Amino acid sequence: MIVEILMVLFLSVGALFFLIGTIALLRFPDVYTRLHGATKCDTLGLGLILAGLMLHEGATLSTAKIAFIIIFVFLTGPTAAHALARATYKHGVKLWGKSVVDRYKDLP
Amino acid sequence: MSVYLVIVLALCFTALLCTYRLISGPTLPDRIVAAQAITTKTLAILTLLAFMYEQMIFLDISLTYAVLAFLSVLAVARYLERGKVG
Amino acid sequence: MILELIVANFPYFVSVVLFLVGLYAMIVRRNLIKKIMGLNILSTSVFLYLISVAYKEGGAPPIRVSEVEVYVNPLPHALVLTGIVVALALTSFALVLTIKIYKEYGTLDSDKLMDL
Amino acid sequence: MGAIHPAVIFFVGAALIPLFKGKARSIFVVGVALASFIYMLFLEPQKGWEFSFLGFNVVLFNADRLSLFVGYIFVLIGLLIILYSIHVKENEHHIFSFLYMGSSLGVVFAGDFFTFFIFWEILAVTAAVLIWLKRDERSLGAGFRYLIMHLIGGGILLIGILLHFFTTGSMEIGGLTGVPFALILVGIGFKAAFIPLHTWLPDAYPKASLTVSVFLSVFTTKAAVYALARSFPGIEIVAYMGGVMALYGVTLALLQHDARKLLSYHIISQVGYMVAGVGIGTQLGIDGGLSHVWNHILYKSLLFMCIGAVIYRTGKDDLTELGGLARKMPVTTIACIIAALSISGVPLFNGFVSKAMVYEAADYHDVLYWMLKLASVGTFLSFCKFTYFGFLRKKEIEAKEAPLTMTIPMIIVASLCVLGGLYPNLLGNILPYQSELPVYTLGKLTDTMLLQGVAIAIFFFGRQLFIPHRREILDFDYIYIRAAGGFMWFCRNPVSSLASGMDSMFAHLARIFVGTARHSPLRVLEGLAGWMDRLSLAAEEASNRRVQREKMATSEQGNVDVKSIDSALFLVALMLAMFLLYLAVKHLL
Amino acid sequence: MTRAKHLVPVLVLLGIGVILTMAVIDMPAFGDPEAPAHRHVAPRYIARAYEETGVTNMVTAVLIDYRGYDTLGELTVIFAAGVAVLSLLVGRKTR
Amino acid sequence: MTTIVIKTIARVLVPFLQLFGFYIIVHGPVSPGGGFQGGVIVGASMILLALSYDLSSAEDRASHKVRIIMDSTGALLFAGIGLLCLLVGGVFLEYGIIPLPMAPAEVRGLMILLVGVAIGIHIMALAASLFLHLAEEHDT
Amino acid sequence: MTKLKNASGLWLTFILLFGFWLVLSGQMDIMHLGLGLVCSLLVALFSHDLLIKEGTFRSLVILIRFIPYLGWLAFQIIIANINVARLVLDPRLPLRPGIIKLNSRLKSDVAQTTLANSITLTPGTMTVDVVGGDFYIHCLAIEDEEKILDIERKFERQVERLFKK
Amino acid sequence: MGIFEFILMSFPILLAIAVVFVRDLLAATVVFLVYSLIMAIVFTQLKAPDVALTEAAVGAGITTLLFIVTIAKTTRREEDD
Amino acid sequence: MDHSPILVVITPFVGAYLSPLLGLWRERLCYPVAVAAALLSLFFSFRLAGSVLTSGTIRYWVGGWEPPWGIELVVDPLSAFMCLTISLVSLLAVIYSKNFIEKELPRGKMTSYYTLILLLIGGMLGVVVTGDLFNLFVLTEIFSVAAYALVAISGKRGSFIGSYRYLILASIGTSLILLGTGYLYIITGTLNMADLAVRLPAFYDSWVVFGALAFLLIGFGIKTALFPLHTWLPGAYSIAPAPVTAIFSAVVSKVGGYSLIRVLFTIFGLEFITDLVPVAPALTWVAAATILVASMFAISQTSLMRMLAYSSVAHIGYVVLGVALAVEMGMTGGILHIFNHALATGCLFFCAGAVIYKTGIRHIDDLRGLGGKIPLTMAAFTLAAASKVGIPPSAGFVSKFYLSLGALEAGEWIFVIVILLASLMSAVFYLRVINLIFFGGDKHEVRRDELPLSMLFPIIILALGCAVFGIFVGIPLQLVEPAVMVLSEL
Repeated sequence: MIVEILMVLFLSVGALFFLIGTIALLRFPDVYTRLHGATKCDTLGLGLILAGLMLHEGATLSTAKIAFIIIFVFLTGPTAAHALARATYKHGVKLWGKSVVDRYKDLP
Repeated sequence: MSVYLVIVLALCFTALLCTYRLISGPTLPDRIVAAQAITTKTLAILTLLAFMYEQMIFLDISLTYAVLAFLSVLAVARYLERGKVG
Repeated sequence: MILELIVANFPYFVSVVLFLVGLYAMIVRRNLIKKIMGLNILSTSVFLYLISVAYKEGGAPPIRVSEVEVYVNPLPHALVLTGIVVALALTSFALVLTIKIYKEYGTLDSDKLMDL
Repeated sequence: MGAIHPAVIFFVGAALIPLFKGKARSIFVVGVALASFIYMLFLEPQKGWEFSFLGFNVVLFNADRLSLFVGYIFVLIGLLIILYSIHVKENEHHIFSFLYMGSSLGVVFAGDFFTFFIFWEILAVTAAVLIWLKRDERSLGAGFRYLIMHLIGGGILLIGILLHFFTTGSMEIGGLTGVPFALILVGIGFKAAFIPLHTWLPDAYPKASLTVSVFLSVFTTKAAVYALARSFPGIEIVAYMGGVMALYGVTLALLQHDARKLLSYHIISQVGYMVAGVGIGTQLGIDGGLSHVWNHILYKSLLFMCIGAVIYRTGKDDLTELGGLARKMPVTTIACIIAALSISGVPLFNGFVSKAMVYEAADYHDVLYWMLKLASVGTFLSFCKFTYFGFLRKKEIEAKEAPLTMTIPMIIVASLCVLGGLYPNLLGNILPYQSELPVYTLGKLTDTMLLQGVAIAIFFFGRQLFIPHRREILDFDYIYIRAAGGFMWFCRNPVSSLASGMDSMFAHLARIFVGTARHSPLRVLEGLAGWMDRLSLAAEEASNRRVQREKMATSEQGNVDVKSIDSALFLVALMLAMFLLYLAVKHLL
Repeated sequence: MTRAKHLVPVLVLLGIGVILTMAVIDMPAFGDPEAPAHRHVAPRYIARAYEETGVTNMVTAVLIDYRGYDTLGELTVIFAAGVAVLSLLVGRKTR
Repeated sequence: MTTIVIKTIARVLVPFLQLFGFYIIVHGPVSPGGGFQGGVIVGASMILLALSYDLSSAEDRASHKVRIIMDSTGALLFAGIGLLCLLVGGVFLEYGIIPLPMAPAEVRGLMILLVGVAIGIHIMALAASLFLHLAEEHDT
Repeated sequence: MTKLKNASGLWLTFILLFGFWLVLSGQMDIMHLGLGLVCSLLVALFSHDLLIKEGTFRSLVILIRFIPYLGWLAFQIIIANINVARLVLDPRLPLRPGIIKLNSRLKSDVAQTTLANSITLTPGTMTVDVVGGDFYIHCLAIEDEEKILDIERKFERQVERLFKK
Repeated sequence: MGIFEFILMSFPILLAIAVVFVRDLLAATVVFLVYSLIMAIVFTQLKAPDVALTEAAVGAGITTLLFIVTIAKTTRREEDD
Repeated sequence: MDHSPILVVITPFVGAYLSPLLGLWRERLCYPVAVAAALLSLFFSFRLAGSVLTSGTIRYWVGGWEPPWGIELVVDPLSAFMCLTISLVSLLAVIYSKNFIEKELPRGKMTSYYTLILLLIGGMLGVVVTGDLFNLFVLTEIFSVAAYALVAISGKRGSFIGSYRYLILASIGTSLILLGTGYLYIITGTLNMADLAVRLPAFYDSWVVFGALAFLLIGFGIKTALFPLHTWLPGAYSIAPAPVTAIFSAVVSKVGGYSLIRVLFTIFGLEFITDLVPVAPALTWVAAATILVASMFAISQTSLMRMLAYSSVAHIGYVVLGVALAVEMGMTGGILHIFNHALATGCLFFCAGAVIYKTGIRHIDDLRGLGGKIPLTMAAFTLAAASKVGIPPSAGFVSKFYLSLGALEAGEWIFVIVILLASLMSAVFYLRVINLIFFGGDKHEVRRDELPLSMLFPIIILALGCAVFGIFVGIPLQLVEPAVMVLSEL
């Protein structure tokens, strides 16, 4: 029973993080900030949801599979964000006007 | 109505919200970010579906997603950076 | 009444709409790559249709598990798999052609290609 | 299987010709013709070579008296003309003349409409090829028109035959009624040079090479006359058509200055006699018509041989330029005079005999009779003109006698003409209906002499009238050439523009699609999607586009004629919609 | 005038859509287990695929065994596409 | 140029991706997937390599020649199994007839697996080929 | 197929992959296990040089050290995410984004990657580029550049611990 | 047909229309990628895991990549004006 | 058990799979392999024809599964007839390719060329022998992909756009076919054609059937290049290498026509398409329009290849017209015309290719005087052209004769006029060419010498075929007549 409640909790929090990520995606002013919101909140949300499911499933192979999904996502998600951010910058999309500092600009 | 369904619906809703960003842009990276976000949500939905339908085999699909969605982001990034993929 | 029917057969209608959208893209959009995308949408609509045909209320995926009795129809799935591969083949080749056309004419606009 | 079809000899011969060279070929060619001639002499009336095809009998070989009668003259004259044309170096000429003769024999011996039609078409094609063998622009055009006319005729004939087959269920020749009757009549009429359909004849014959025109003068029209005799004996309208042809041909012949064109019109005129004879349809009429075929073939080929010899030696065939040949080419001249006398129906020459038969047959048809008589006068007149201006009048011209291979056949034919006039019964024996030949009666003789006297008088008193002038005579050609040109123009221009026009129309429609899309609710979405693209793309694409434009400017403006893909796709959708609609309507009704 | 002209082409697609809608309405209902598609050929695959082919995934059974020829065809299609791409691209590769 | 991060992640990912592809191929008979999907995934691993490093590193691992050989081999293997059935007296693709010491159904299962592998070999080479050839630089 | 560079790397790869296979497959009959062995071996042969670049034993050690690190990281992520959530939901949207530079002592590929991804995973910071040892990090809310750098250095220390000899 | 299926199935329509109307080809490709993903979910939801797997592997993997490569080699702008 | 039905398809495929391997090793080896594969499938076609004639329709269950469950190959006389036509023309085209391809294609494309051509052949043969609707789709797709690639393979200016247009249109077509197949599947639950024919009558008034019919018809109509859907054809056919074009116009579009026949007659049945829903009459009008319009377009062309391409569009019209008349004579004519036209048009395209090979000429006006230079080729050209025009006693005449009879039998006499008019028009444009070739003077500095034997041989064979089968009509009719029987009984 406690596992169930925990699972529901995990799922709900995960969904909540998804929602936050989405809001971030919609609200934030430029690509870089949106990347923050979208990729990482979502990654966490996914992690939480999958963790909840793992809890529910218990120690079976499916759990391990889900663990692998999480690992993959945690490997690829940030990398994708990183690649995208870099490419966007190199592509010439400027930072948001109200950005405070840009040390990357100095790089030849 | 199971918990899964509620969560899935919530995720659907968020995915729909993401679609706005996907379609309206404004820049290409924005869209890709949105796509990335939708992919993640899709992944969650798929995994939830696997539990909802009690078909653990669906997890394979999620796994495929988890790996393959990465590719196109890389490709687009490469294109944005270098003007070509190869 | 119609609405009810539409609701009951929603996937079919989705496939019809997608079909029209795909066709529309192919006819109206002058960019050759867009046409290929339209073609892909068109074929996906067909796949969706076939998969909907296969669906059975309360059916399980067609992978045999001991206690389940009702499975959805596996045949259309097999057809769609083949169809997807075929669509991939067509798409890849069409894209190569597009590259070649672009190299030859410097444009992908079907109208401009007509004027050349 | 029965006896070998005589056409086969020619076909096989044609196939073997390329194997021979030089002298050997000449010998071979003549040998084949001779063989066929001899073979034909021993041919018995029979039926053979029957095949079952498509539910009817195909009778390739049907020899009865009628067909044998025509067959004899065909092989005979074939032999002589081949001898005459032996000097031609080109293999093609011999091959196609063999095919031509073979197919004419095929027509003659055809036992059913199907076979008849097939050989009929081969006849047209080979004739056209023969015309083309001259290899100059004029003959190309003429042959082309010739072939088109004949193919149209063949097509009409085919429809007729098919309808006939469909209504009666048999392919046998004869027994025609109704629509098929009319169609077949018109179809044959094309070859028989019925009046508004005759233009190919004077168009093509003068433009062919000299030997070819001799060939052509013999087979095509006569085959048609034979066909008329076989399928339409005794149709009044045909008889009158014959009269009209006789008159019309002779009238236009009189006006010509080109020797071969004159002769060509005379073919029409003479064929008119035959058609009249056949159209009258009595046994005498048919016999008259067919014996006129015989005689006409002899003298008309002789005439063409003569003028061919003249062309061979002088290179000229225009009456304005000829003359004074009597001394230079005596044999030719004499042969020509004999032929002219024959064709004019002077007694003691063979033309007189058959004409007399036709007159006799036409006696009961007053108008026709007088038409033919009148034509006869015209004939005489025009041949006075022909011989006088062509050969007899004084004029200095470089020439010498024709070579032996030409003169010998000429002499033979000329003597045959005389022979036919002197001993009409020689021919009478093989006539299909074996009519009596009441030829040399006093009434007829005086009648003829009188008319011819009148004609001579007219000629010598009004000689100035007949001096040949270079001028184009307007015939039906004009209309046809215009029509053909118009059709070609139509295919080249409006159809092409239709093609591109259709294309641009659909492209336009497709663009309208886009237009509609812009005014529809979808636009909101589009706007949503598109309004920022420009920002991000502008800088990058600006340079890209410039490069592109330069590329396009340098690339040659090739004639790739790319058709719009959009329009094609739109057509697909349109067809789909139309078809669905069609089904829907059919279902709902 | 222009508006009417705009209408015509749109009608084409809409016409297709309407008639297809009719067709869809005529179809057996979505998810109906009694539809002919579920009652004629497929039951055998579902019921006997395992005994006959020793494979639990019926789709694979259908794909590779029952309709293996199709799959060979499919393979050939993609093979053809591969060769086609090669034929266009390999010939002029810069070395 | 890609960063060290991308390269490292790709490096780590590639073997797992390949194995996952093989898993999909081999488990075609018992779970979703099969030769085609697995092949695509294995091919995708090469694409990943090409995207994160460069084309030539992928080309080094799976050269044009190797890909063509795999391509043909896969197809030939499938057709060969079909023809083998024909040789041993069955009809084309009648796997059950192949004389192995097993029940016909099991033979069929084995052959289905084998055919799946054949398809997989074919597709993995092809998927990589399609991408690599398309992405290559060409002269016009 | 590349040459066999380090055989032990091959075996480690093989074992890892086979473990992965076991998890994926779940079929424990002979055939599937055998196939798994074959496939793992194939893949290991084909691409062991990709997975394991350093010494085999070291790799194993690092692998084991990763587990506690992951736990710590997860905790960090959650904390950071909550921070970001506050930021997102704040109606005023108090963003002060910017790219800062972190000079790191980490040298090896894997270490740098781990750090970069860890930074990226913690919301509010995202590695934009790694040049040599310099990490360029995009931050959402830079109140004080040094403060953020301090946090990142904490990460760096953790990662350094992972990869120490 | 639950509400979930409804939403899920309307999704592709929206995305397909977006694919048609987005002017930037690369963006259209990205939308198309998402379209494929959603399609895969729809397939899953219709109990066709094989097809979903294929659609995921092909639509999200290969096809999109090929599109991107092509666009990289040609032009990103849909020349429409 | 006779395995010819599957072997006839598999042999070219195996050849195709082998070719790249051999190509890696020795590029020259591809040619003999291709010839061998084509020869083998011709051999199997003959065996098929033989056994169909002796023992009736052959049914082959692939994989040993009985029909509604497995895929069934059905070889009836029509299939055998098509098989023979296809493999004959293809074999000749492959033989012809040797010298032509060496000269015309850039190096390194030979392997691909032979592979693709084998796939094309195998795909077509597969379409012809299959008895399963979905299998039909797959195999159609195989040969289509090969065909698109072969259009583009020369890399000449315009080849890519031609191929692209072909691809886009044809793949809409195939999508429609697949959709139509799905429509049929949902109401009947089967994909087997014979089974469909049995189960379909219960749904004759359903909209689903209409939709399926429309989709299949338009889909195959595009493949067949019926009039408004033909726009892809000239661009594609005129640009491809000549042997490929020969295969294309000789058989590829006929295979589309064959599929149309199968769908209309075998699946929907004679009664449905003529009485219940009069599709066939509608199709006759479409075909008549195809004939006329394409002939007119052909007249207006200046490029020889394009002219021939349009002319082959017209002739596809004849085939469809004949079959859609749905009377015995007409169907005989239509099906016979498949063969006769394949011979003639194959020969014509070979000759056009020979001209290109020899002189590089593509324009009609430049052809002047070639008759003296390559007389045998040009004589063959003439013979084939005569067959296409329908001058008796060529093969083309016989089929047109049958068609006319069929039109009369169906009481549609307007079509007789259409046929004759179109023949006349084709006479116009072929005669123009022949005229120029033989009698148009001499313009070229080429030496008089014939083609290499590998090119001359197919040309001569086909030209002789045009002549021989005009006279010995009975030979093809042996298969055509039972084919018509089978079709009209169903």
